Amino acid sequence: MAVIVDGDTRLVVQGLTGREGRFHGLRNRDYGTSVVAGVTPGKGGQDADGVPIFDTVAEAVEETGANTTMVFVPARFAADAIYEAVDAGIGTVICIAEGLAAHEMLRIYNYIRPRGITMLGPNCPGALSPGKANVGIIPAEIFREGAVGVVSRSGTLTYQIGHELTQRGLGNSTIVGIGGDPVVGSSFIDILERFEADDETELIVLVGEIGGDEEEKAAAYIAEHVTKPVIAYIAGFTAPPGKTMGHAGAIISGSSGTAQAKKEALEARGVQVGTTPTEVADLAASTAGART
Amino acid sequence: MAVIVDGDTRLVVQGLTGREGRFHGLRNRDYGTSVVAGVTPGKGGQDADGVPIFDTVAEAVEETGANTTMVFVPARFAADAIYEAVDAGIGTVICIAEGLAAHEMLRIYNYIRPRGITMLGPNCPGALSPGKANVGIIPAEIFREGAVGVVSRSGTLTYQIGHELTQRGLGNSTIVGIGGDPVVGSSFIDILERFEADDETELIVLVGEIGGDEEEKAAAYIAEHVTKPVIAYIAGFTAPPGKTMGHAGAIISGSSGTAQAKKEALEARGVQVGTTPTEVADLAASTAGART
Amino acid sequence: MDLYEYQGKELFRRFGIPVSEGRLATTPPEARAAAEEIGGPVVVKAQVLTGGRGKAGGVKLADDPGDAEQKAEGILGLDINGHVVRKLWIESASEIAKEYYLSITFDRGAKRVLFMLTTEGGVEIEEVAATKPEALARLHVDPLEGFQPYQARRLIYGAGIADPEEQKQIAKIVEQLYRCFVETDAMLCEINPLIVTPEGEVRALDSKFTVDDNALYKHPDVEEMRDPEAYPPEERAAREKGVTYVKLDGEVGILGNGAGLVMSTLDVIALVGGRPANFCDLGGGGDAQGVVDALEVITADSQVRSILFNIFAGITRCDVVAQGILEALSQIKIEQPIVVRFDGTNAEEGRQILADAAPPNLHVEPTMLDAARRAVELAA
Amino acid sequence: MDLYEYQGKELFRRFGIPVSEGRLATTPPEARAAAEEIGGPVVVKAQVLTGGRGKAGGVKLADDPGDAEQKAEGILGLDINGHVVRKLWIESASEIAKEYYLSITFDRGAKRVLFMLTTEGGVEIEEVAATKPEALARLHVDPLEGFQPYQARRLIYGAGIADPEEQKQIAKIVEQLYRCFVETDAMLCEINPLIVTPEGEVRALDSKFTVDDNALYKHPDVEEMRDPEAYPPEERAAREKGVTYVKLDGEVGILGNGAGLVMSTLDVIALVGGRPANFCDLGGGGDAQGVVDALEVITADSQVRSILFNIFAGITRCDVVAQGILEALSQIKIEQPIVVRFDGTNAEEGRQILADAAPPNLHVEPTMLDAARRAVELAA
Repeated sequence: MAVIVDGDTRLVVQGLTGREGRFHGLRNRDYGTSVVAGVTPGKGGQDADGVPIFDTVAEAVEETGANTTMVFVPARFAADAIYEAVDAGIGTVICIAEGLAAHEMLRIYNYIRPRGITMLGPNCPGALSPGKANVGIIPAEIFREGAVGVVSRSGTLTYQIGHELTQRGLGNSTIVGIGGDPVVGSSFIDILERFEADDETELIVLVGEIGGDEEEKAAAYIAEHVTKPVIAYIAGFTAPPGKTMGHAGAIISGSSGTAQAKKEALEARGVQVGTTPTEVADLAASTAGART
Repeated sequence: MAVIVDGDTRLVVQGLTGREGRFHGLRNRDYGTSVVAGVTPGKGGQDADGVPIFDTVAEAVEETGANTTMVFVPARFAADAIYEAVDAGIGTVICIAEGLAAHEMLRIYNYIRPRGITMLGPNCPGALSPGKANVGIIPAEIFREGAVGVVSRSGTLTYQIGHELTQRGLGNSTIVGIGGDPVVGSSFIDILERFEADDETELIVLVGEIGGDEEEKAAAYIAEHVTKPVIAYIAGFTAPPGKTMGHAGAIISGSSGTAQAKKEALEARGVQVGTTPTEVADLAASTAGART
Repeated sequence: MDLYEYQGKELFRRFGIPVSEGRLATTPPEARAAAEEIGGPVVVKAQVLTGGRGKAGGVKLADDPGDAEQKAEGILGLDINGHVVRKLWIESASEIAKEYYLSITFDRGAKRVLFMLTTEGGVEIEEVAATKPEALARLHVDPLEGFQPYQARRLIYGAGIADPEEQKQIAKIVEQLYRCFVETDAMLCEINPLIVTPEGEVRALDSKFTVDDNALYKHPDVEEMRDPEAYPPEERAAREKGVTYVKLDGEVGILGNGAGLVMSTLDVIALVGGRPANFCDLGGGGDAQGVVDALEVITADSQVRSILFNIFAGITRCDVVAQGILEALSQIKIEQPIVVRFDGTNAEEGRQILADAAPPNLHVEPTMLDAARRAVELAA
Repeated sequence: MDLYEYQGKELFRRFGIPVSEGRLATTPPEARAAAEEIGGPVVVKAQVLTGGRGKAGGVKLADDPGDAEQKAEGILGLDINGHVVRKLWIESASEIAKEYYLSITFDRGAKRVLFMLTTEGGVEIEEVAATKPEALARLHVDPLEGFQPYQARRLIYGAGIADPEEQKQIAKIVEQLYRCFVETDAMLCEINPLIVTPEGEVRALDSKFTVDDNALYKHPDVEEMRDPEAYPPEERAAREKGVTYVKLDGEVGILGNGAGLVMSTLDVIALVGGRPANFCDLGGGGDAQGVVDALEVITADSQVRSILFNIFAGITRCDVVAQGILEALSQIKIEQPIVVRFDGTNAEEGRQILADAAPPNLHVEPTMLDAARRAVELAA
């Protein structure tokens, strides 16, 4: 099965003719993802290394049966791009673009949620189901097929942990970056729910960071609904309070949202928390070993 | 069973302390409806003939378990009242108030629809399930229990037809007024779907009028999804084109939306159409007779 | 509420949609003065709340102020579909390279806002929809999403507009038209034609604009645009009294509660061989004064030979209507016979009130059909 | 971006939320002049982007202009939580009968807008939430619904505000605060205290206002309110170069791509016994110039003894980062040793570029942990 992206993914890339969009869109195709279309207004009729470009997502959907979009347009145009995709019938939106205005994203979230749309990002690295499909910027070459589902708020940190898993011989069902912006389309819980239901996933690694209370909520959800083992990592133990650490998400105000508080919440629900990416990979390896 | 309102209805009346709200709210209670609360900002703590008044719908829901609201406030305050009810967890909204700004109602429709809220009106007489509950302004004394479901865009015309049914010995499962404003919360199709699923309903009477294409859509839906016999009536054969006939809904522009076109659409799908309320009742009586 | 072309264009202008310079004129000398101020050739356009003014000779090109005065002379007073021309819009004449069509309407069926754009402008859109549907780009907008730039792109690419300069201007007009539509609570804003000049400038050459009556209280500036004289005098009188009244051509005056029931009553009158004189809805709350006002409006129509009250009360109460009838009879001289049919809330009380007062020439009937037959008989 | 009290109040004023009259002053004579213009007793308030100024002596009542000058003298230059007072807000003194609290924030968890209102104002809201939660009315608003009047009612009744005159004023303030919040793309608008004067007038006596950095491009008027001097000089320099940089207190300069990885690197440095000198994120697209800029910012901190590049490339490419490092070494004099760890997109190409150039004092390590250990060793 895998989650979010798989062999049934038919991808349209919004912004495929841009420098980054083209680089990563074509890399996704080279990996084996069905990249069926690109959309760039005014460039309809052209192609990007054989991938047809359309003026609108509606045309792309009609002509190619695209069901998933990767949004690679600048942040100021991303909200428009997302609405365009959703209104054209796209069911899965993966928004790589970062720095959308928070109010815009809040409206998008509340618009798409009751409509059953799946969204990752903004400010996410995408999703990779090794051997099936890669949508986004995750460097697929460092991952292999397997049974560990990874869900993360952070892009590069995910690669780090996935890389260490691979070094220990553990492969992945899907690696899901939910994104680091203050409002993102999917929460940890949304993805945990999918991993729990996914036949291929036997073990889940959750990569959190300071700020917000998503990790605390995930802890409560895991205790109630997740039967598969979960290993967690939290970044930001040394972050000073009140400072924004890059991600708009990663800010600690006062006492709530600290790495320590999140670690304790997870451990209280029986989730093992590693203190370094290396330790997380070790914990995952021993847990996986114990199960097989 | 019955539809929309029944023995499980726990009604809050928004505007119960107003003249009309009190008159009809208490009539509904006298009929046997569980009228559990009224809401009038600033009058919390008072009561209307024993029905407790609250400042907000949220309080009313919390204190009384209300699950249905009847909106009896002036049109300018109705949108606010509807949002208040829905956000307080009310699942069924019956808006008697008429003349809401169309754009406001369009936003409400699109807000409540994906949230699974049931709404009748604005500008509707409500719903009456004889012997169970009456919510709205339908004069219940002229109806009796039975197997005919009535759905109508018009209030008084519904009473007329229901009255004639009663005179022929036919009772009703539920009489549903969907409302005469340009945008209303439920369409004919929404109610037909419920009648089709309702054990008590054996025969359906659909009361339409000129303007829009709801009757045409209903005709197509009936052909596809409704197994129970449907008798229809359309008002407005003598209405001149281009004139608004009272209901904001009842306007004919050019050729579409005429009574004749609607009649033909229904008949083409095998629905019998009566030319007067009397004929509709006669058709219903003979159909009901043929079935029993 | 329908707006005149010049009023719609004034709203377009406020929202940044380009229109031509123009002046209002109600007399030929005013038309001349307007043409002088504007300079160059002008178009003299009849302002009427109906279509087909072009074919009816209501739009003329004038080369100079004198010509404008002459053309105005010819257009003022024209009867276009029953609307007498009392106002002219004198507008700088435009050179037209292309005629497009753009509109935004309230799609009741889809519960969405509907944009339509086509390069086949200048004709009735129904004709385009029927004969060249593929040329008509349509797009529904969810009002909770609001305007998003992609909507303009879908329309523009869908309509096959390829010129980048036109695309840019039209994209902006589409956005402003959305704002205009929402912020004025409009039910329809139509630009037909939306022209492209030989220089490539895009501009609204006409406007059709309908505003939601129920939202006018939010827009006093638009409410002020209402022209009472645009409506037949009976309807005007009715509106002033808050009565929903439409004049028809028959002899049986009809008064009921609820639009559906009144329409049905009209139909039944026709079926039993009569001709309704009007549509008149007392509405939901019908109080005694409402009944008096309505009777006043109905009896002002000299064609009326009998009056039918068809009341099936829900929120309305029959006793209140009965009192209204008695009050009207005491206040107004009503010569026509009145037929009354009461059912529903407080019907018996209502009938009792009438029976107690027993005014002459008033007939109570038990059913709608009986009442209709009686009213038709009495009108014969 | 955080706004000063006086800037937040200026925005409040624009949206019709009542505030007291005031003037900005940066010197004691300006404070005196401001007090003269305002008349009557004034409050001299330190303008700093941090809390606790009251306890720190940053807010003083002044009876007359002379007193205001004296009080200003005492407050200017104060260090409040590391923020030096350079600006004062001189405001007409208010009589206070009651102190309420009203705020609107962006609730990330609930994905809703959150209103909070309590009559227990004037203290930290966290304290009220902890000690008297029943006194704190909270209400979430769906942004697609937008403001509806009932929201104000639920807050007002929920907070137990019973006076009808207060209810009316606060209902209006709640509505305007929503508009202010949405239309300025704010993340937080807090009024604490929201006072009621002895005459019953409701007014915002303080403001805490945070605007979404990602939306500032829509609000040039708010963007202009940014006070570059409010930030430490290193962070200011970084911001000018578009580098995300936070100064910390250690010796190991850190530079990575992606906030999560950089935070994790900080943690690992601490775990292996070192102290991070900074947080510095190259971000997603990290080009060569970005690397040069970031190195310039990091090396400007004299505490830095070694530099760790921790790159796990996705959208970033290691070859580009390698070129940036070489370019920086050729442009800036960098004395500290540099440790580099590359993985991900074009990692081998990047390592090759560095191996080919082989600059002195540059160490490539295979893993994050190895690299962290090496950097800590080199800083010792």
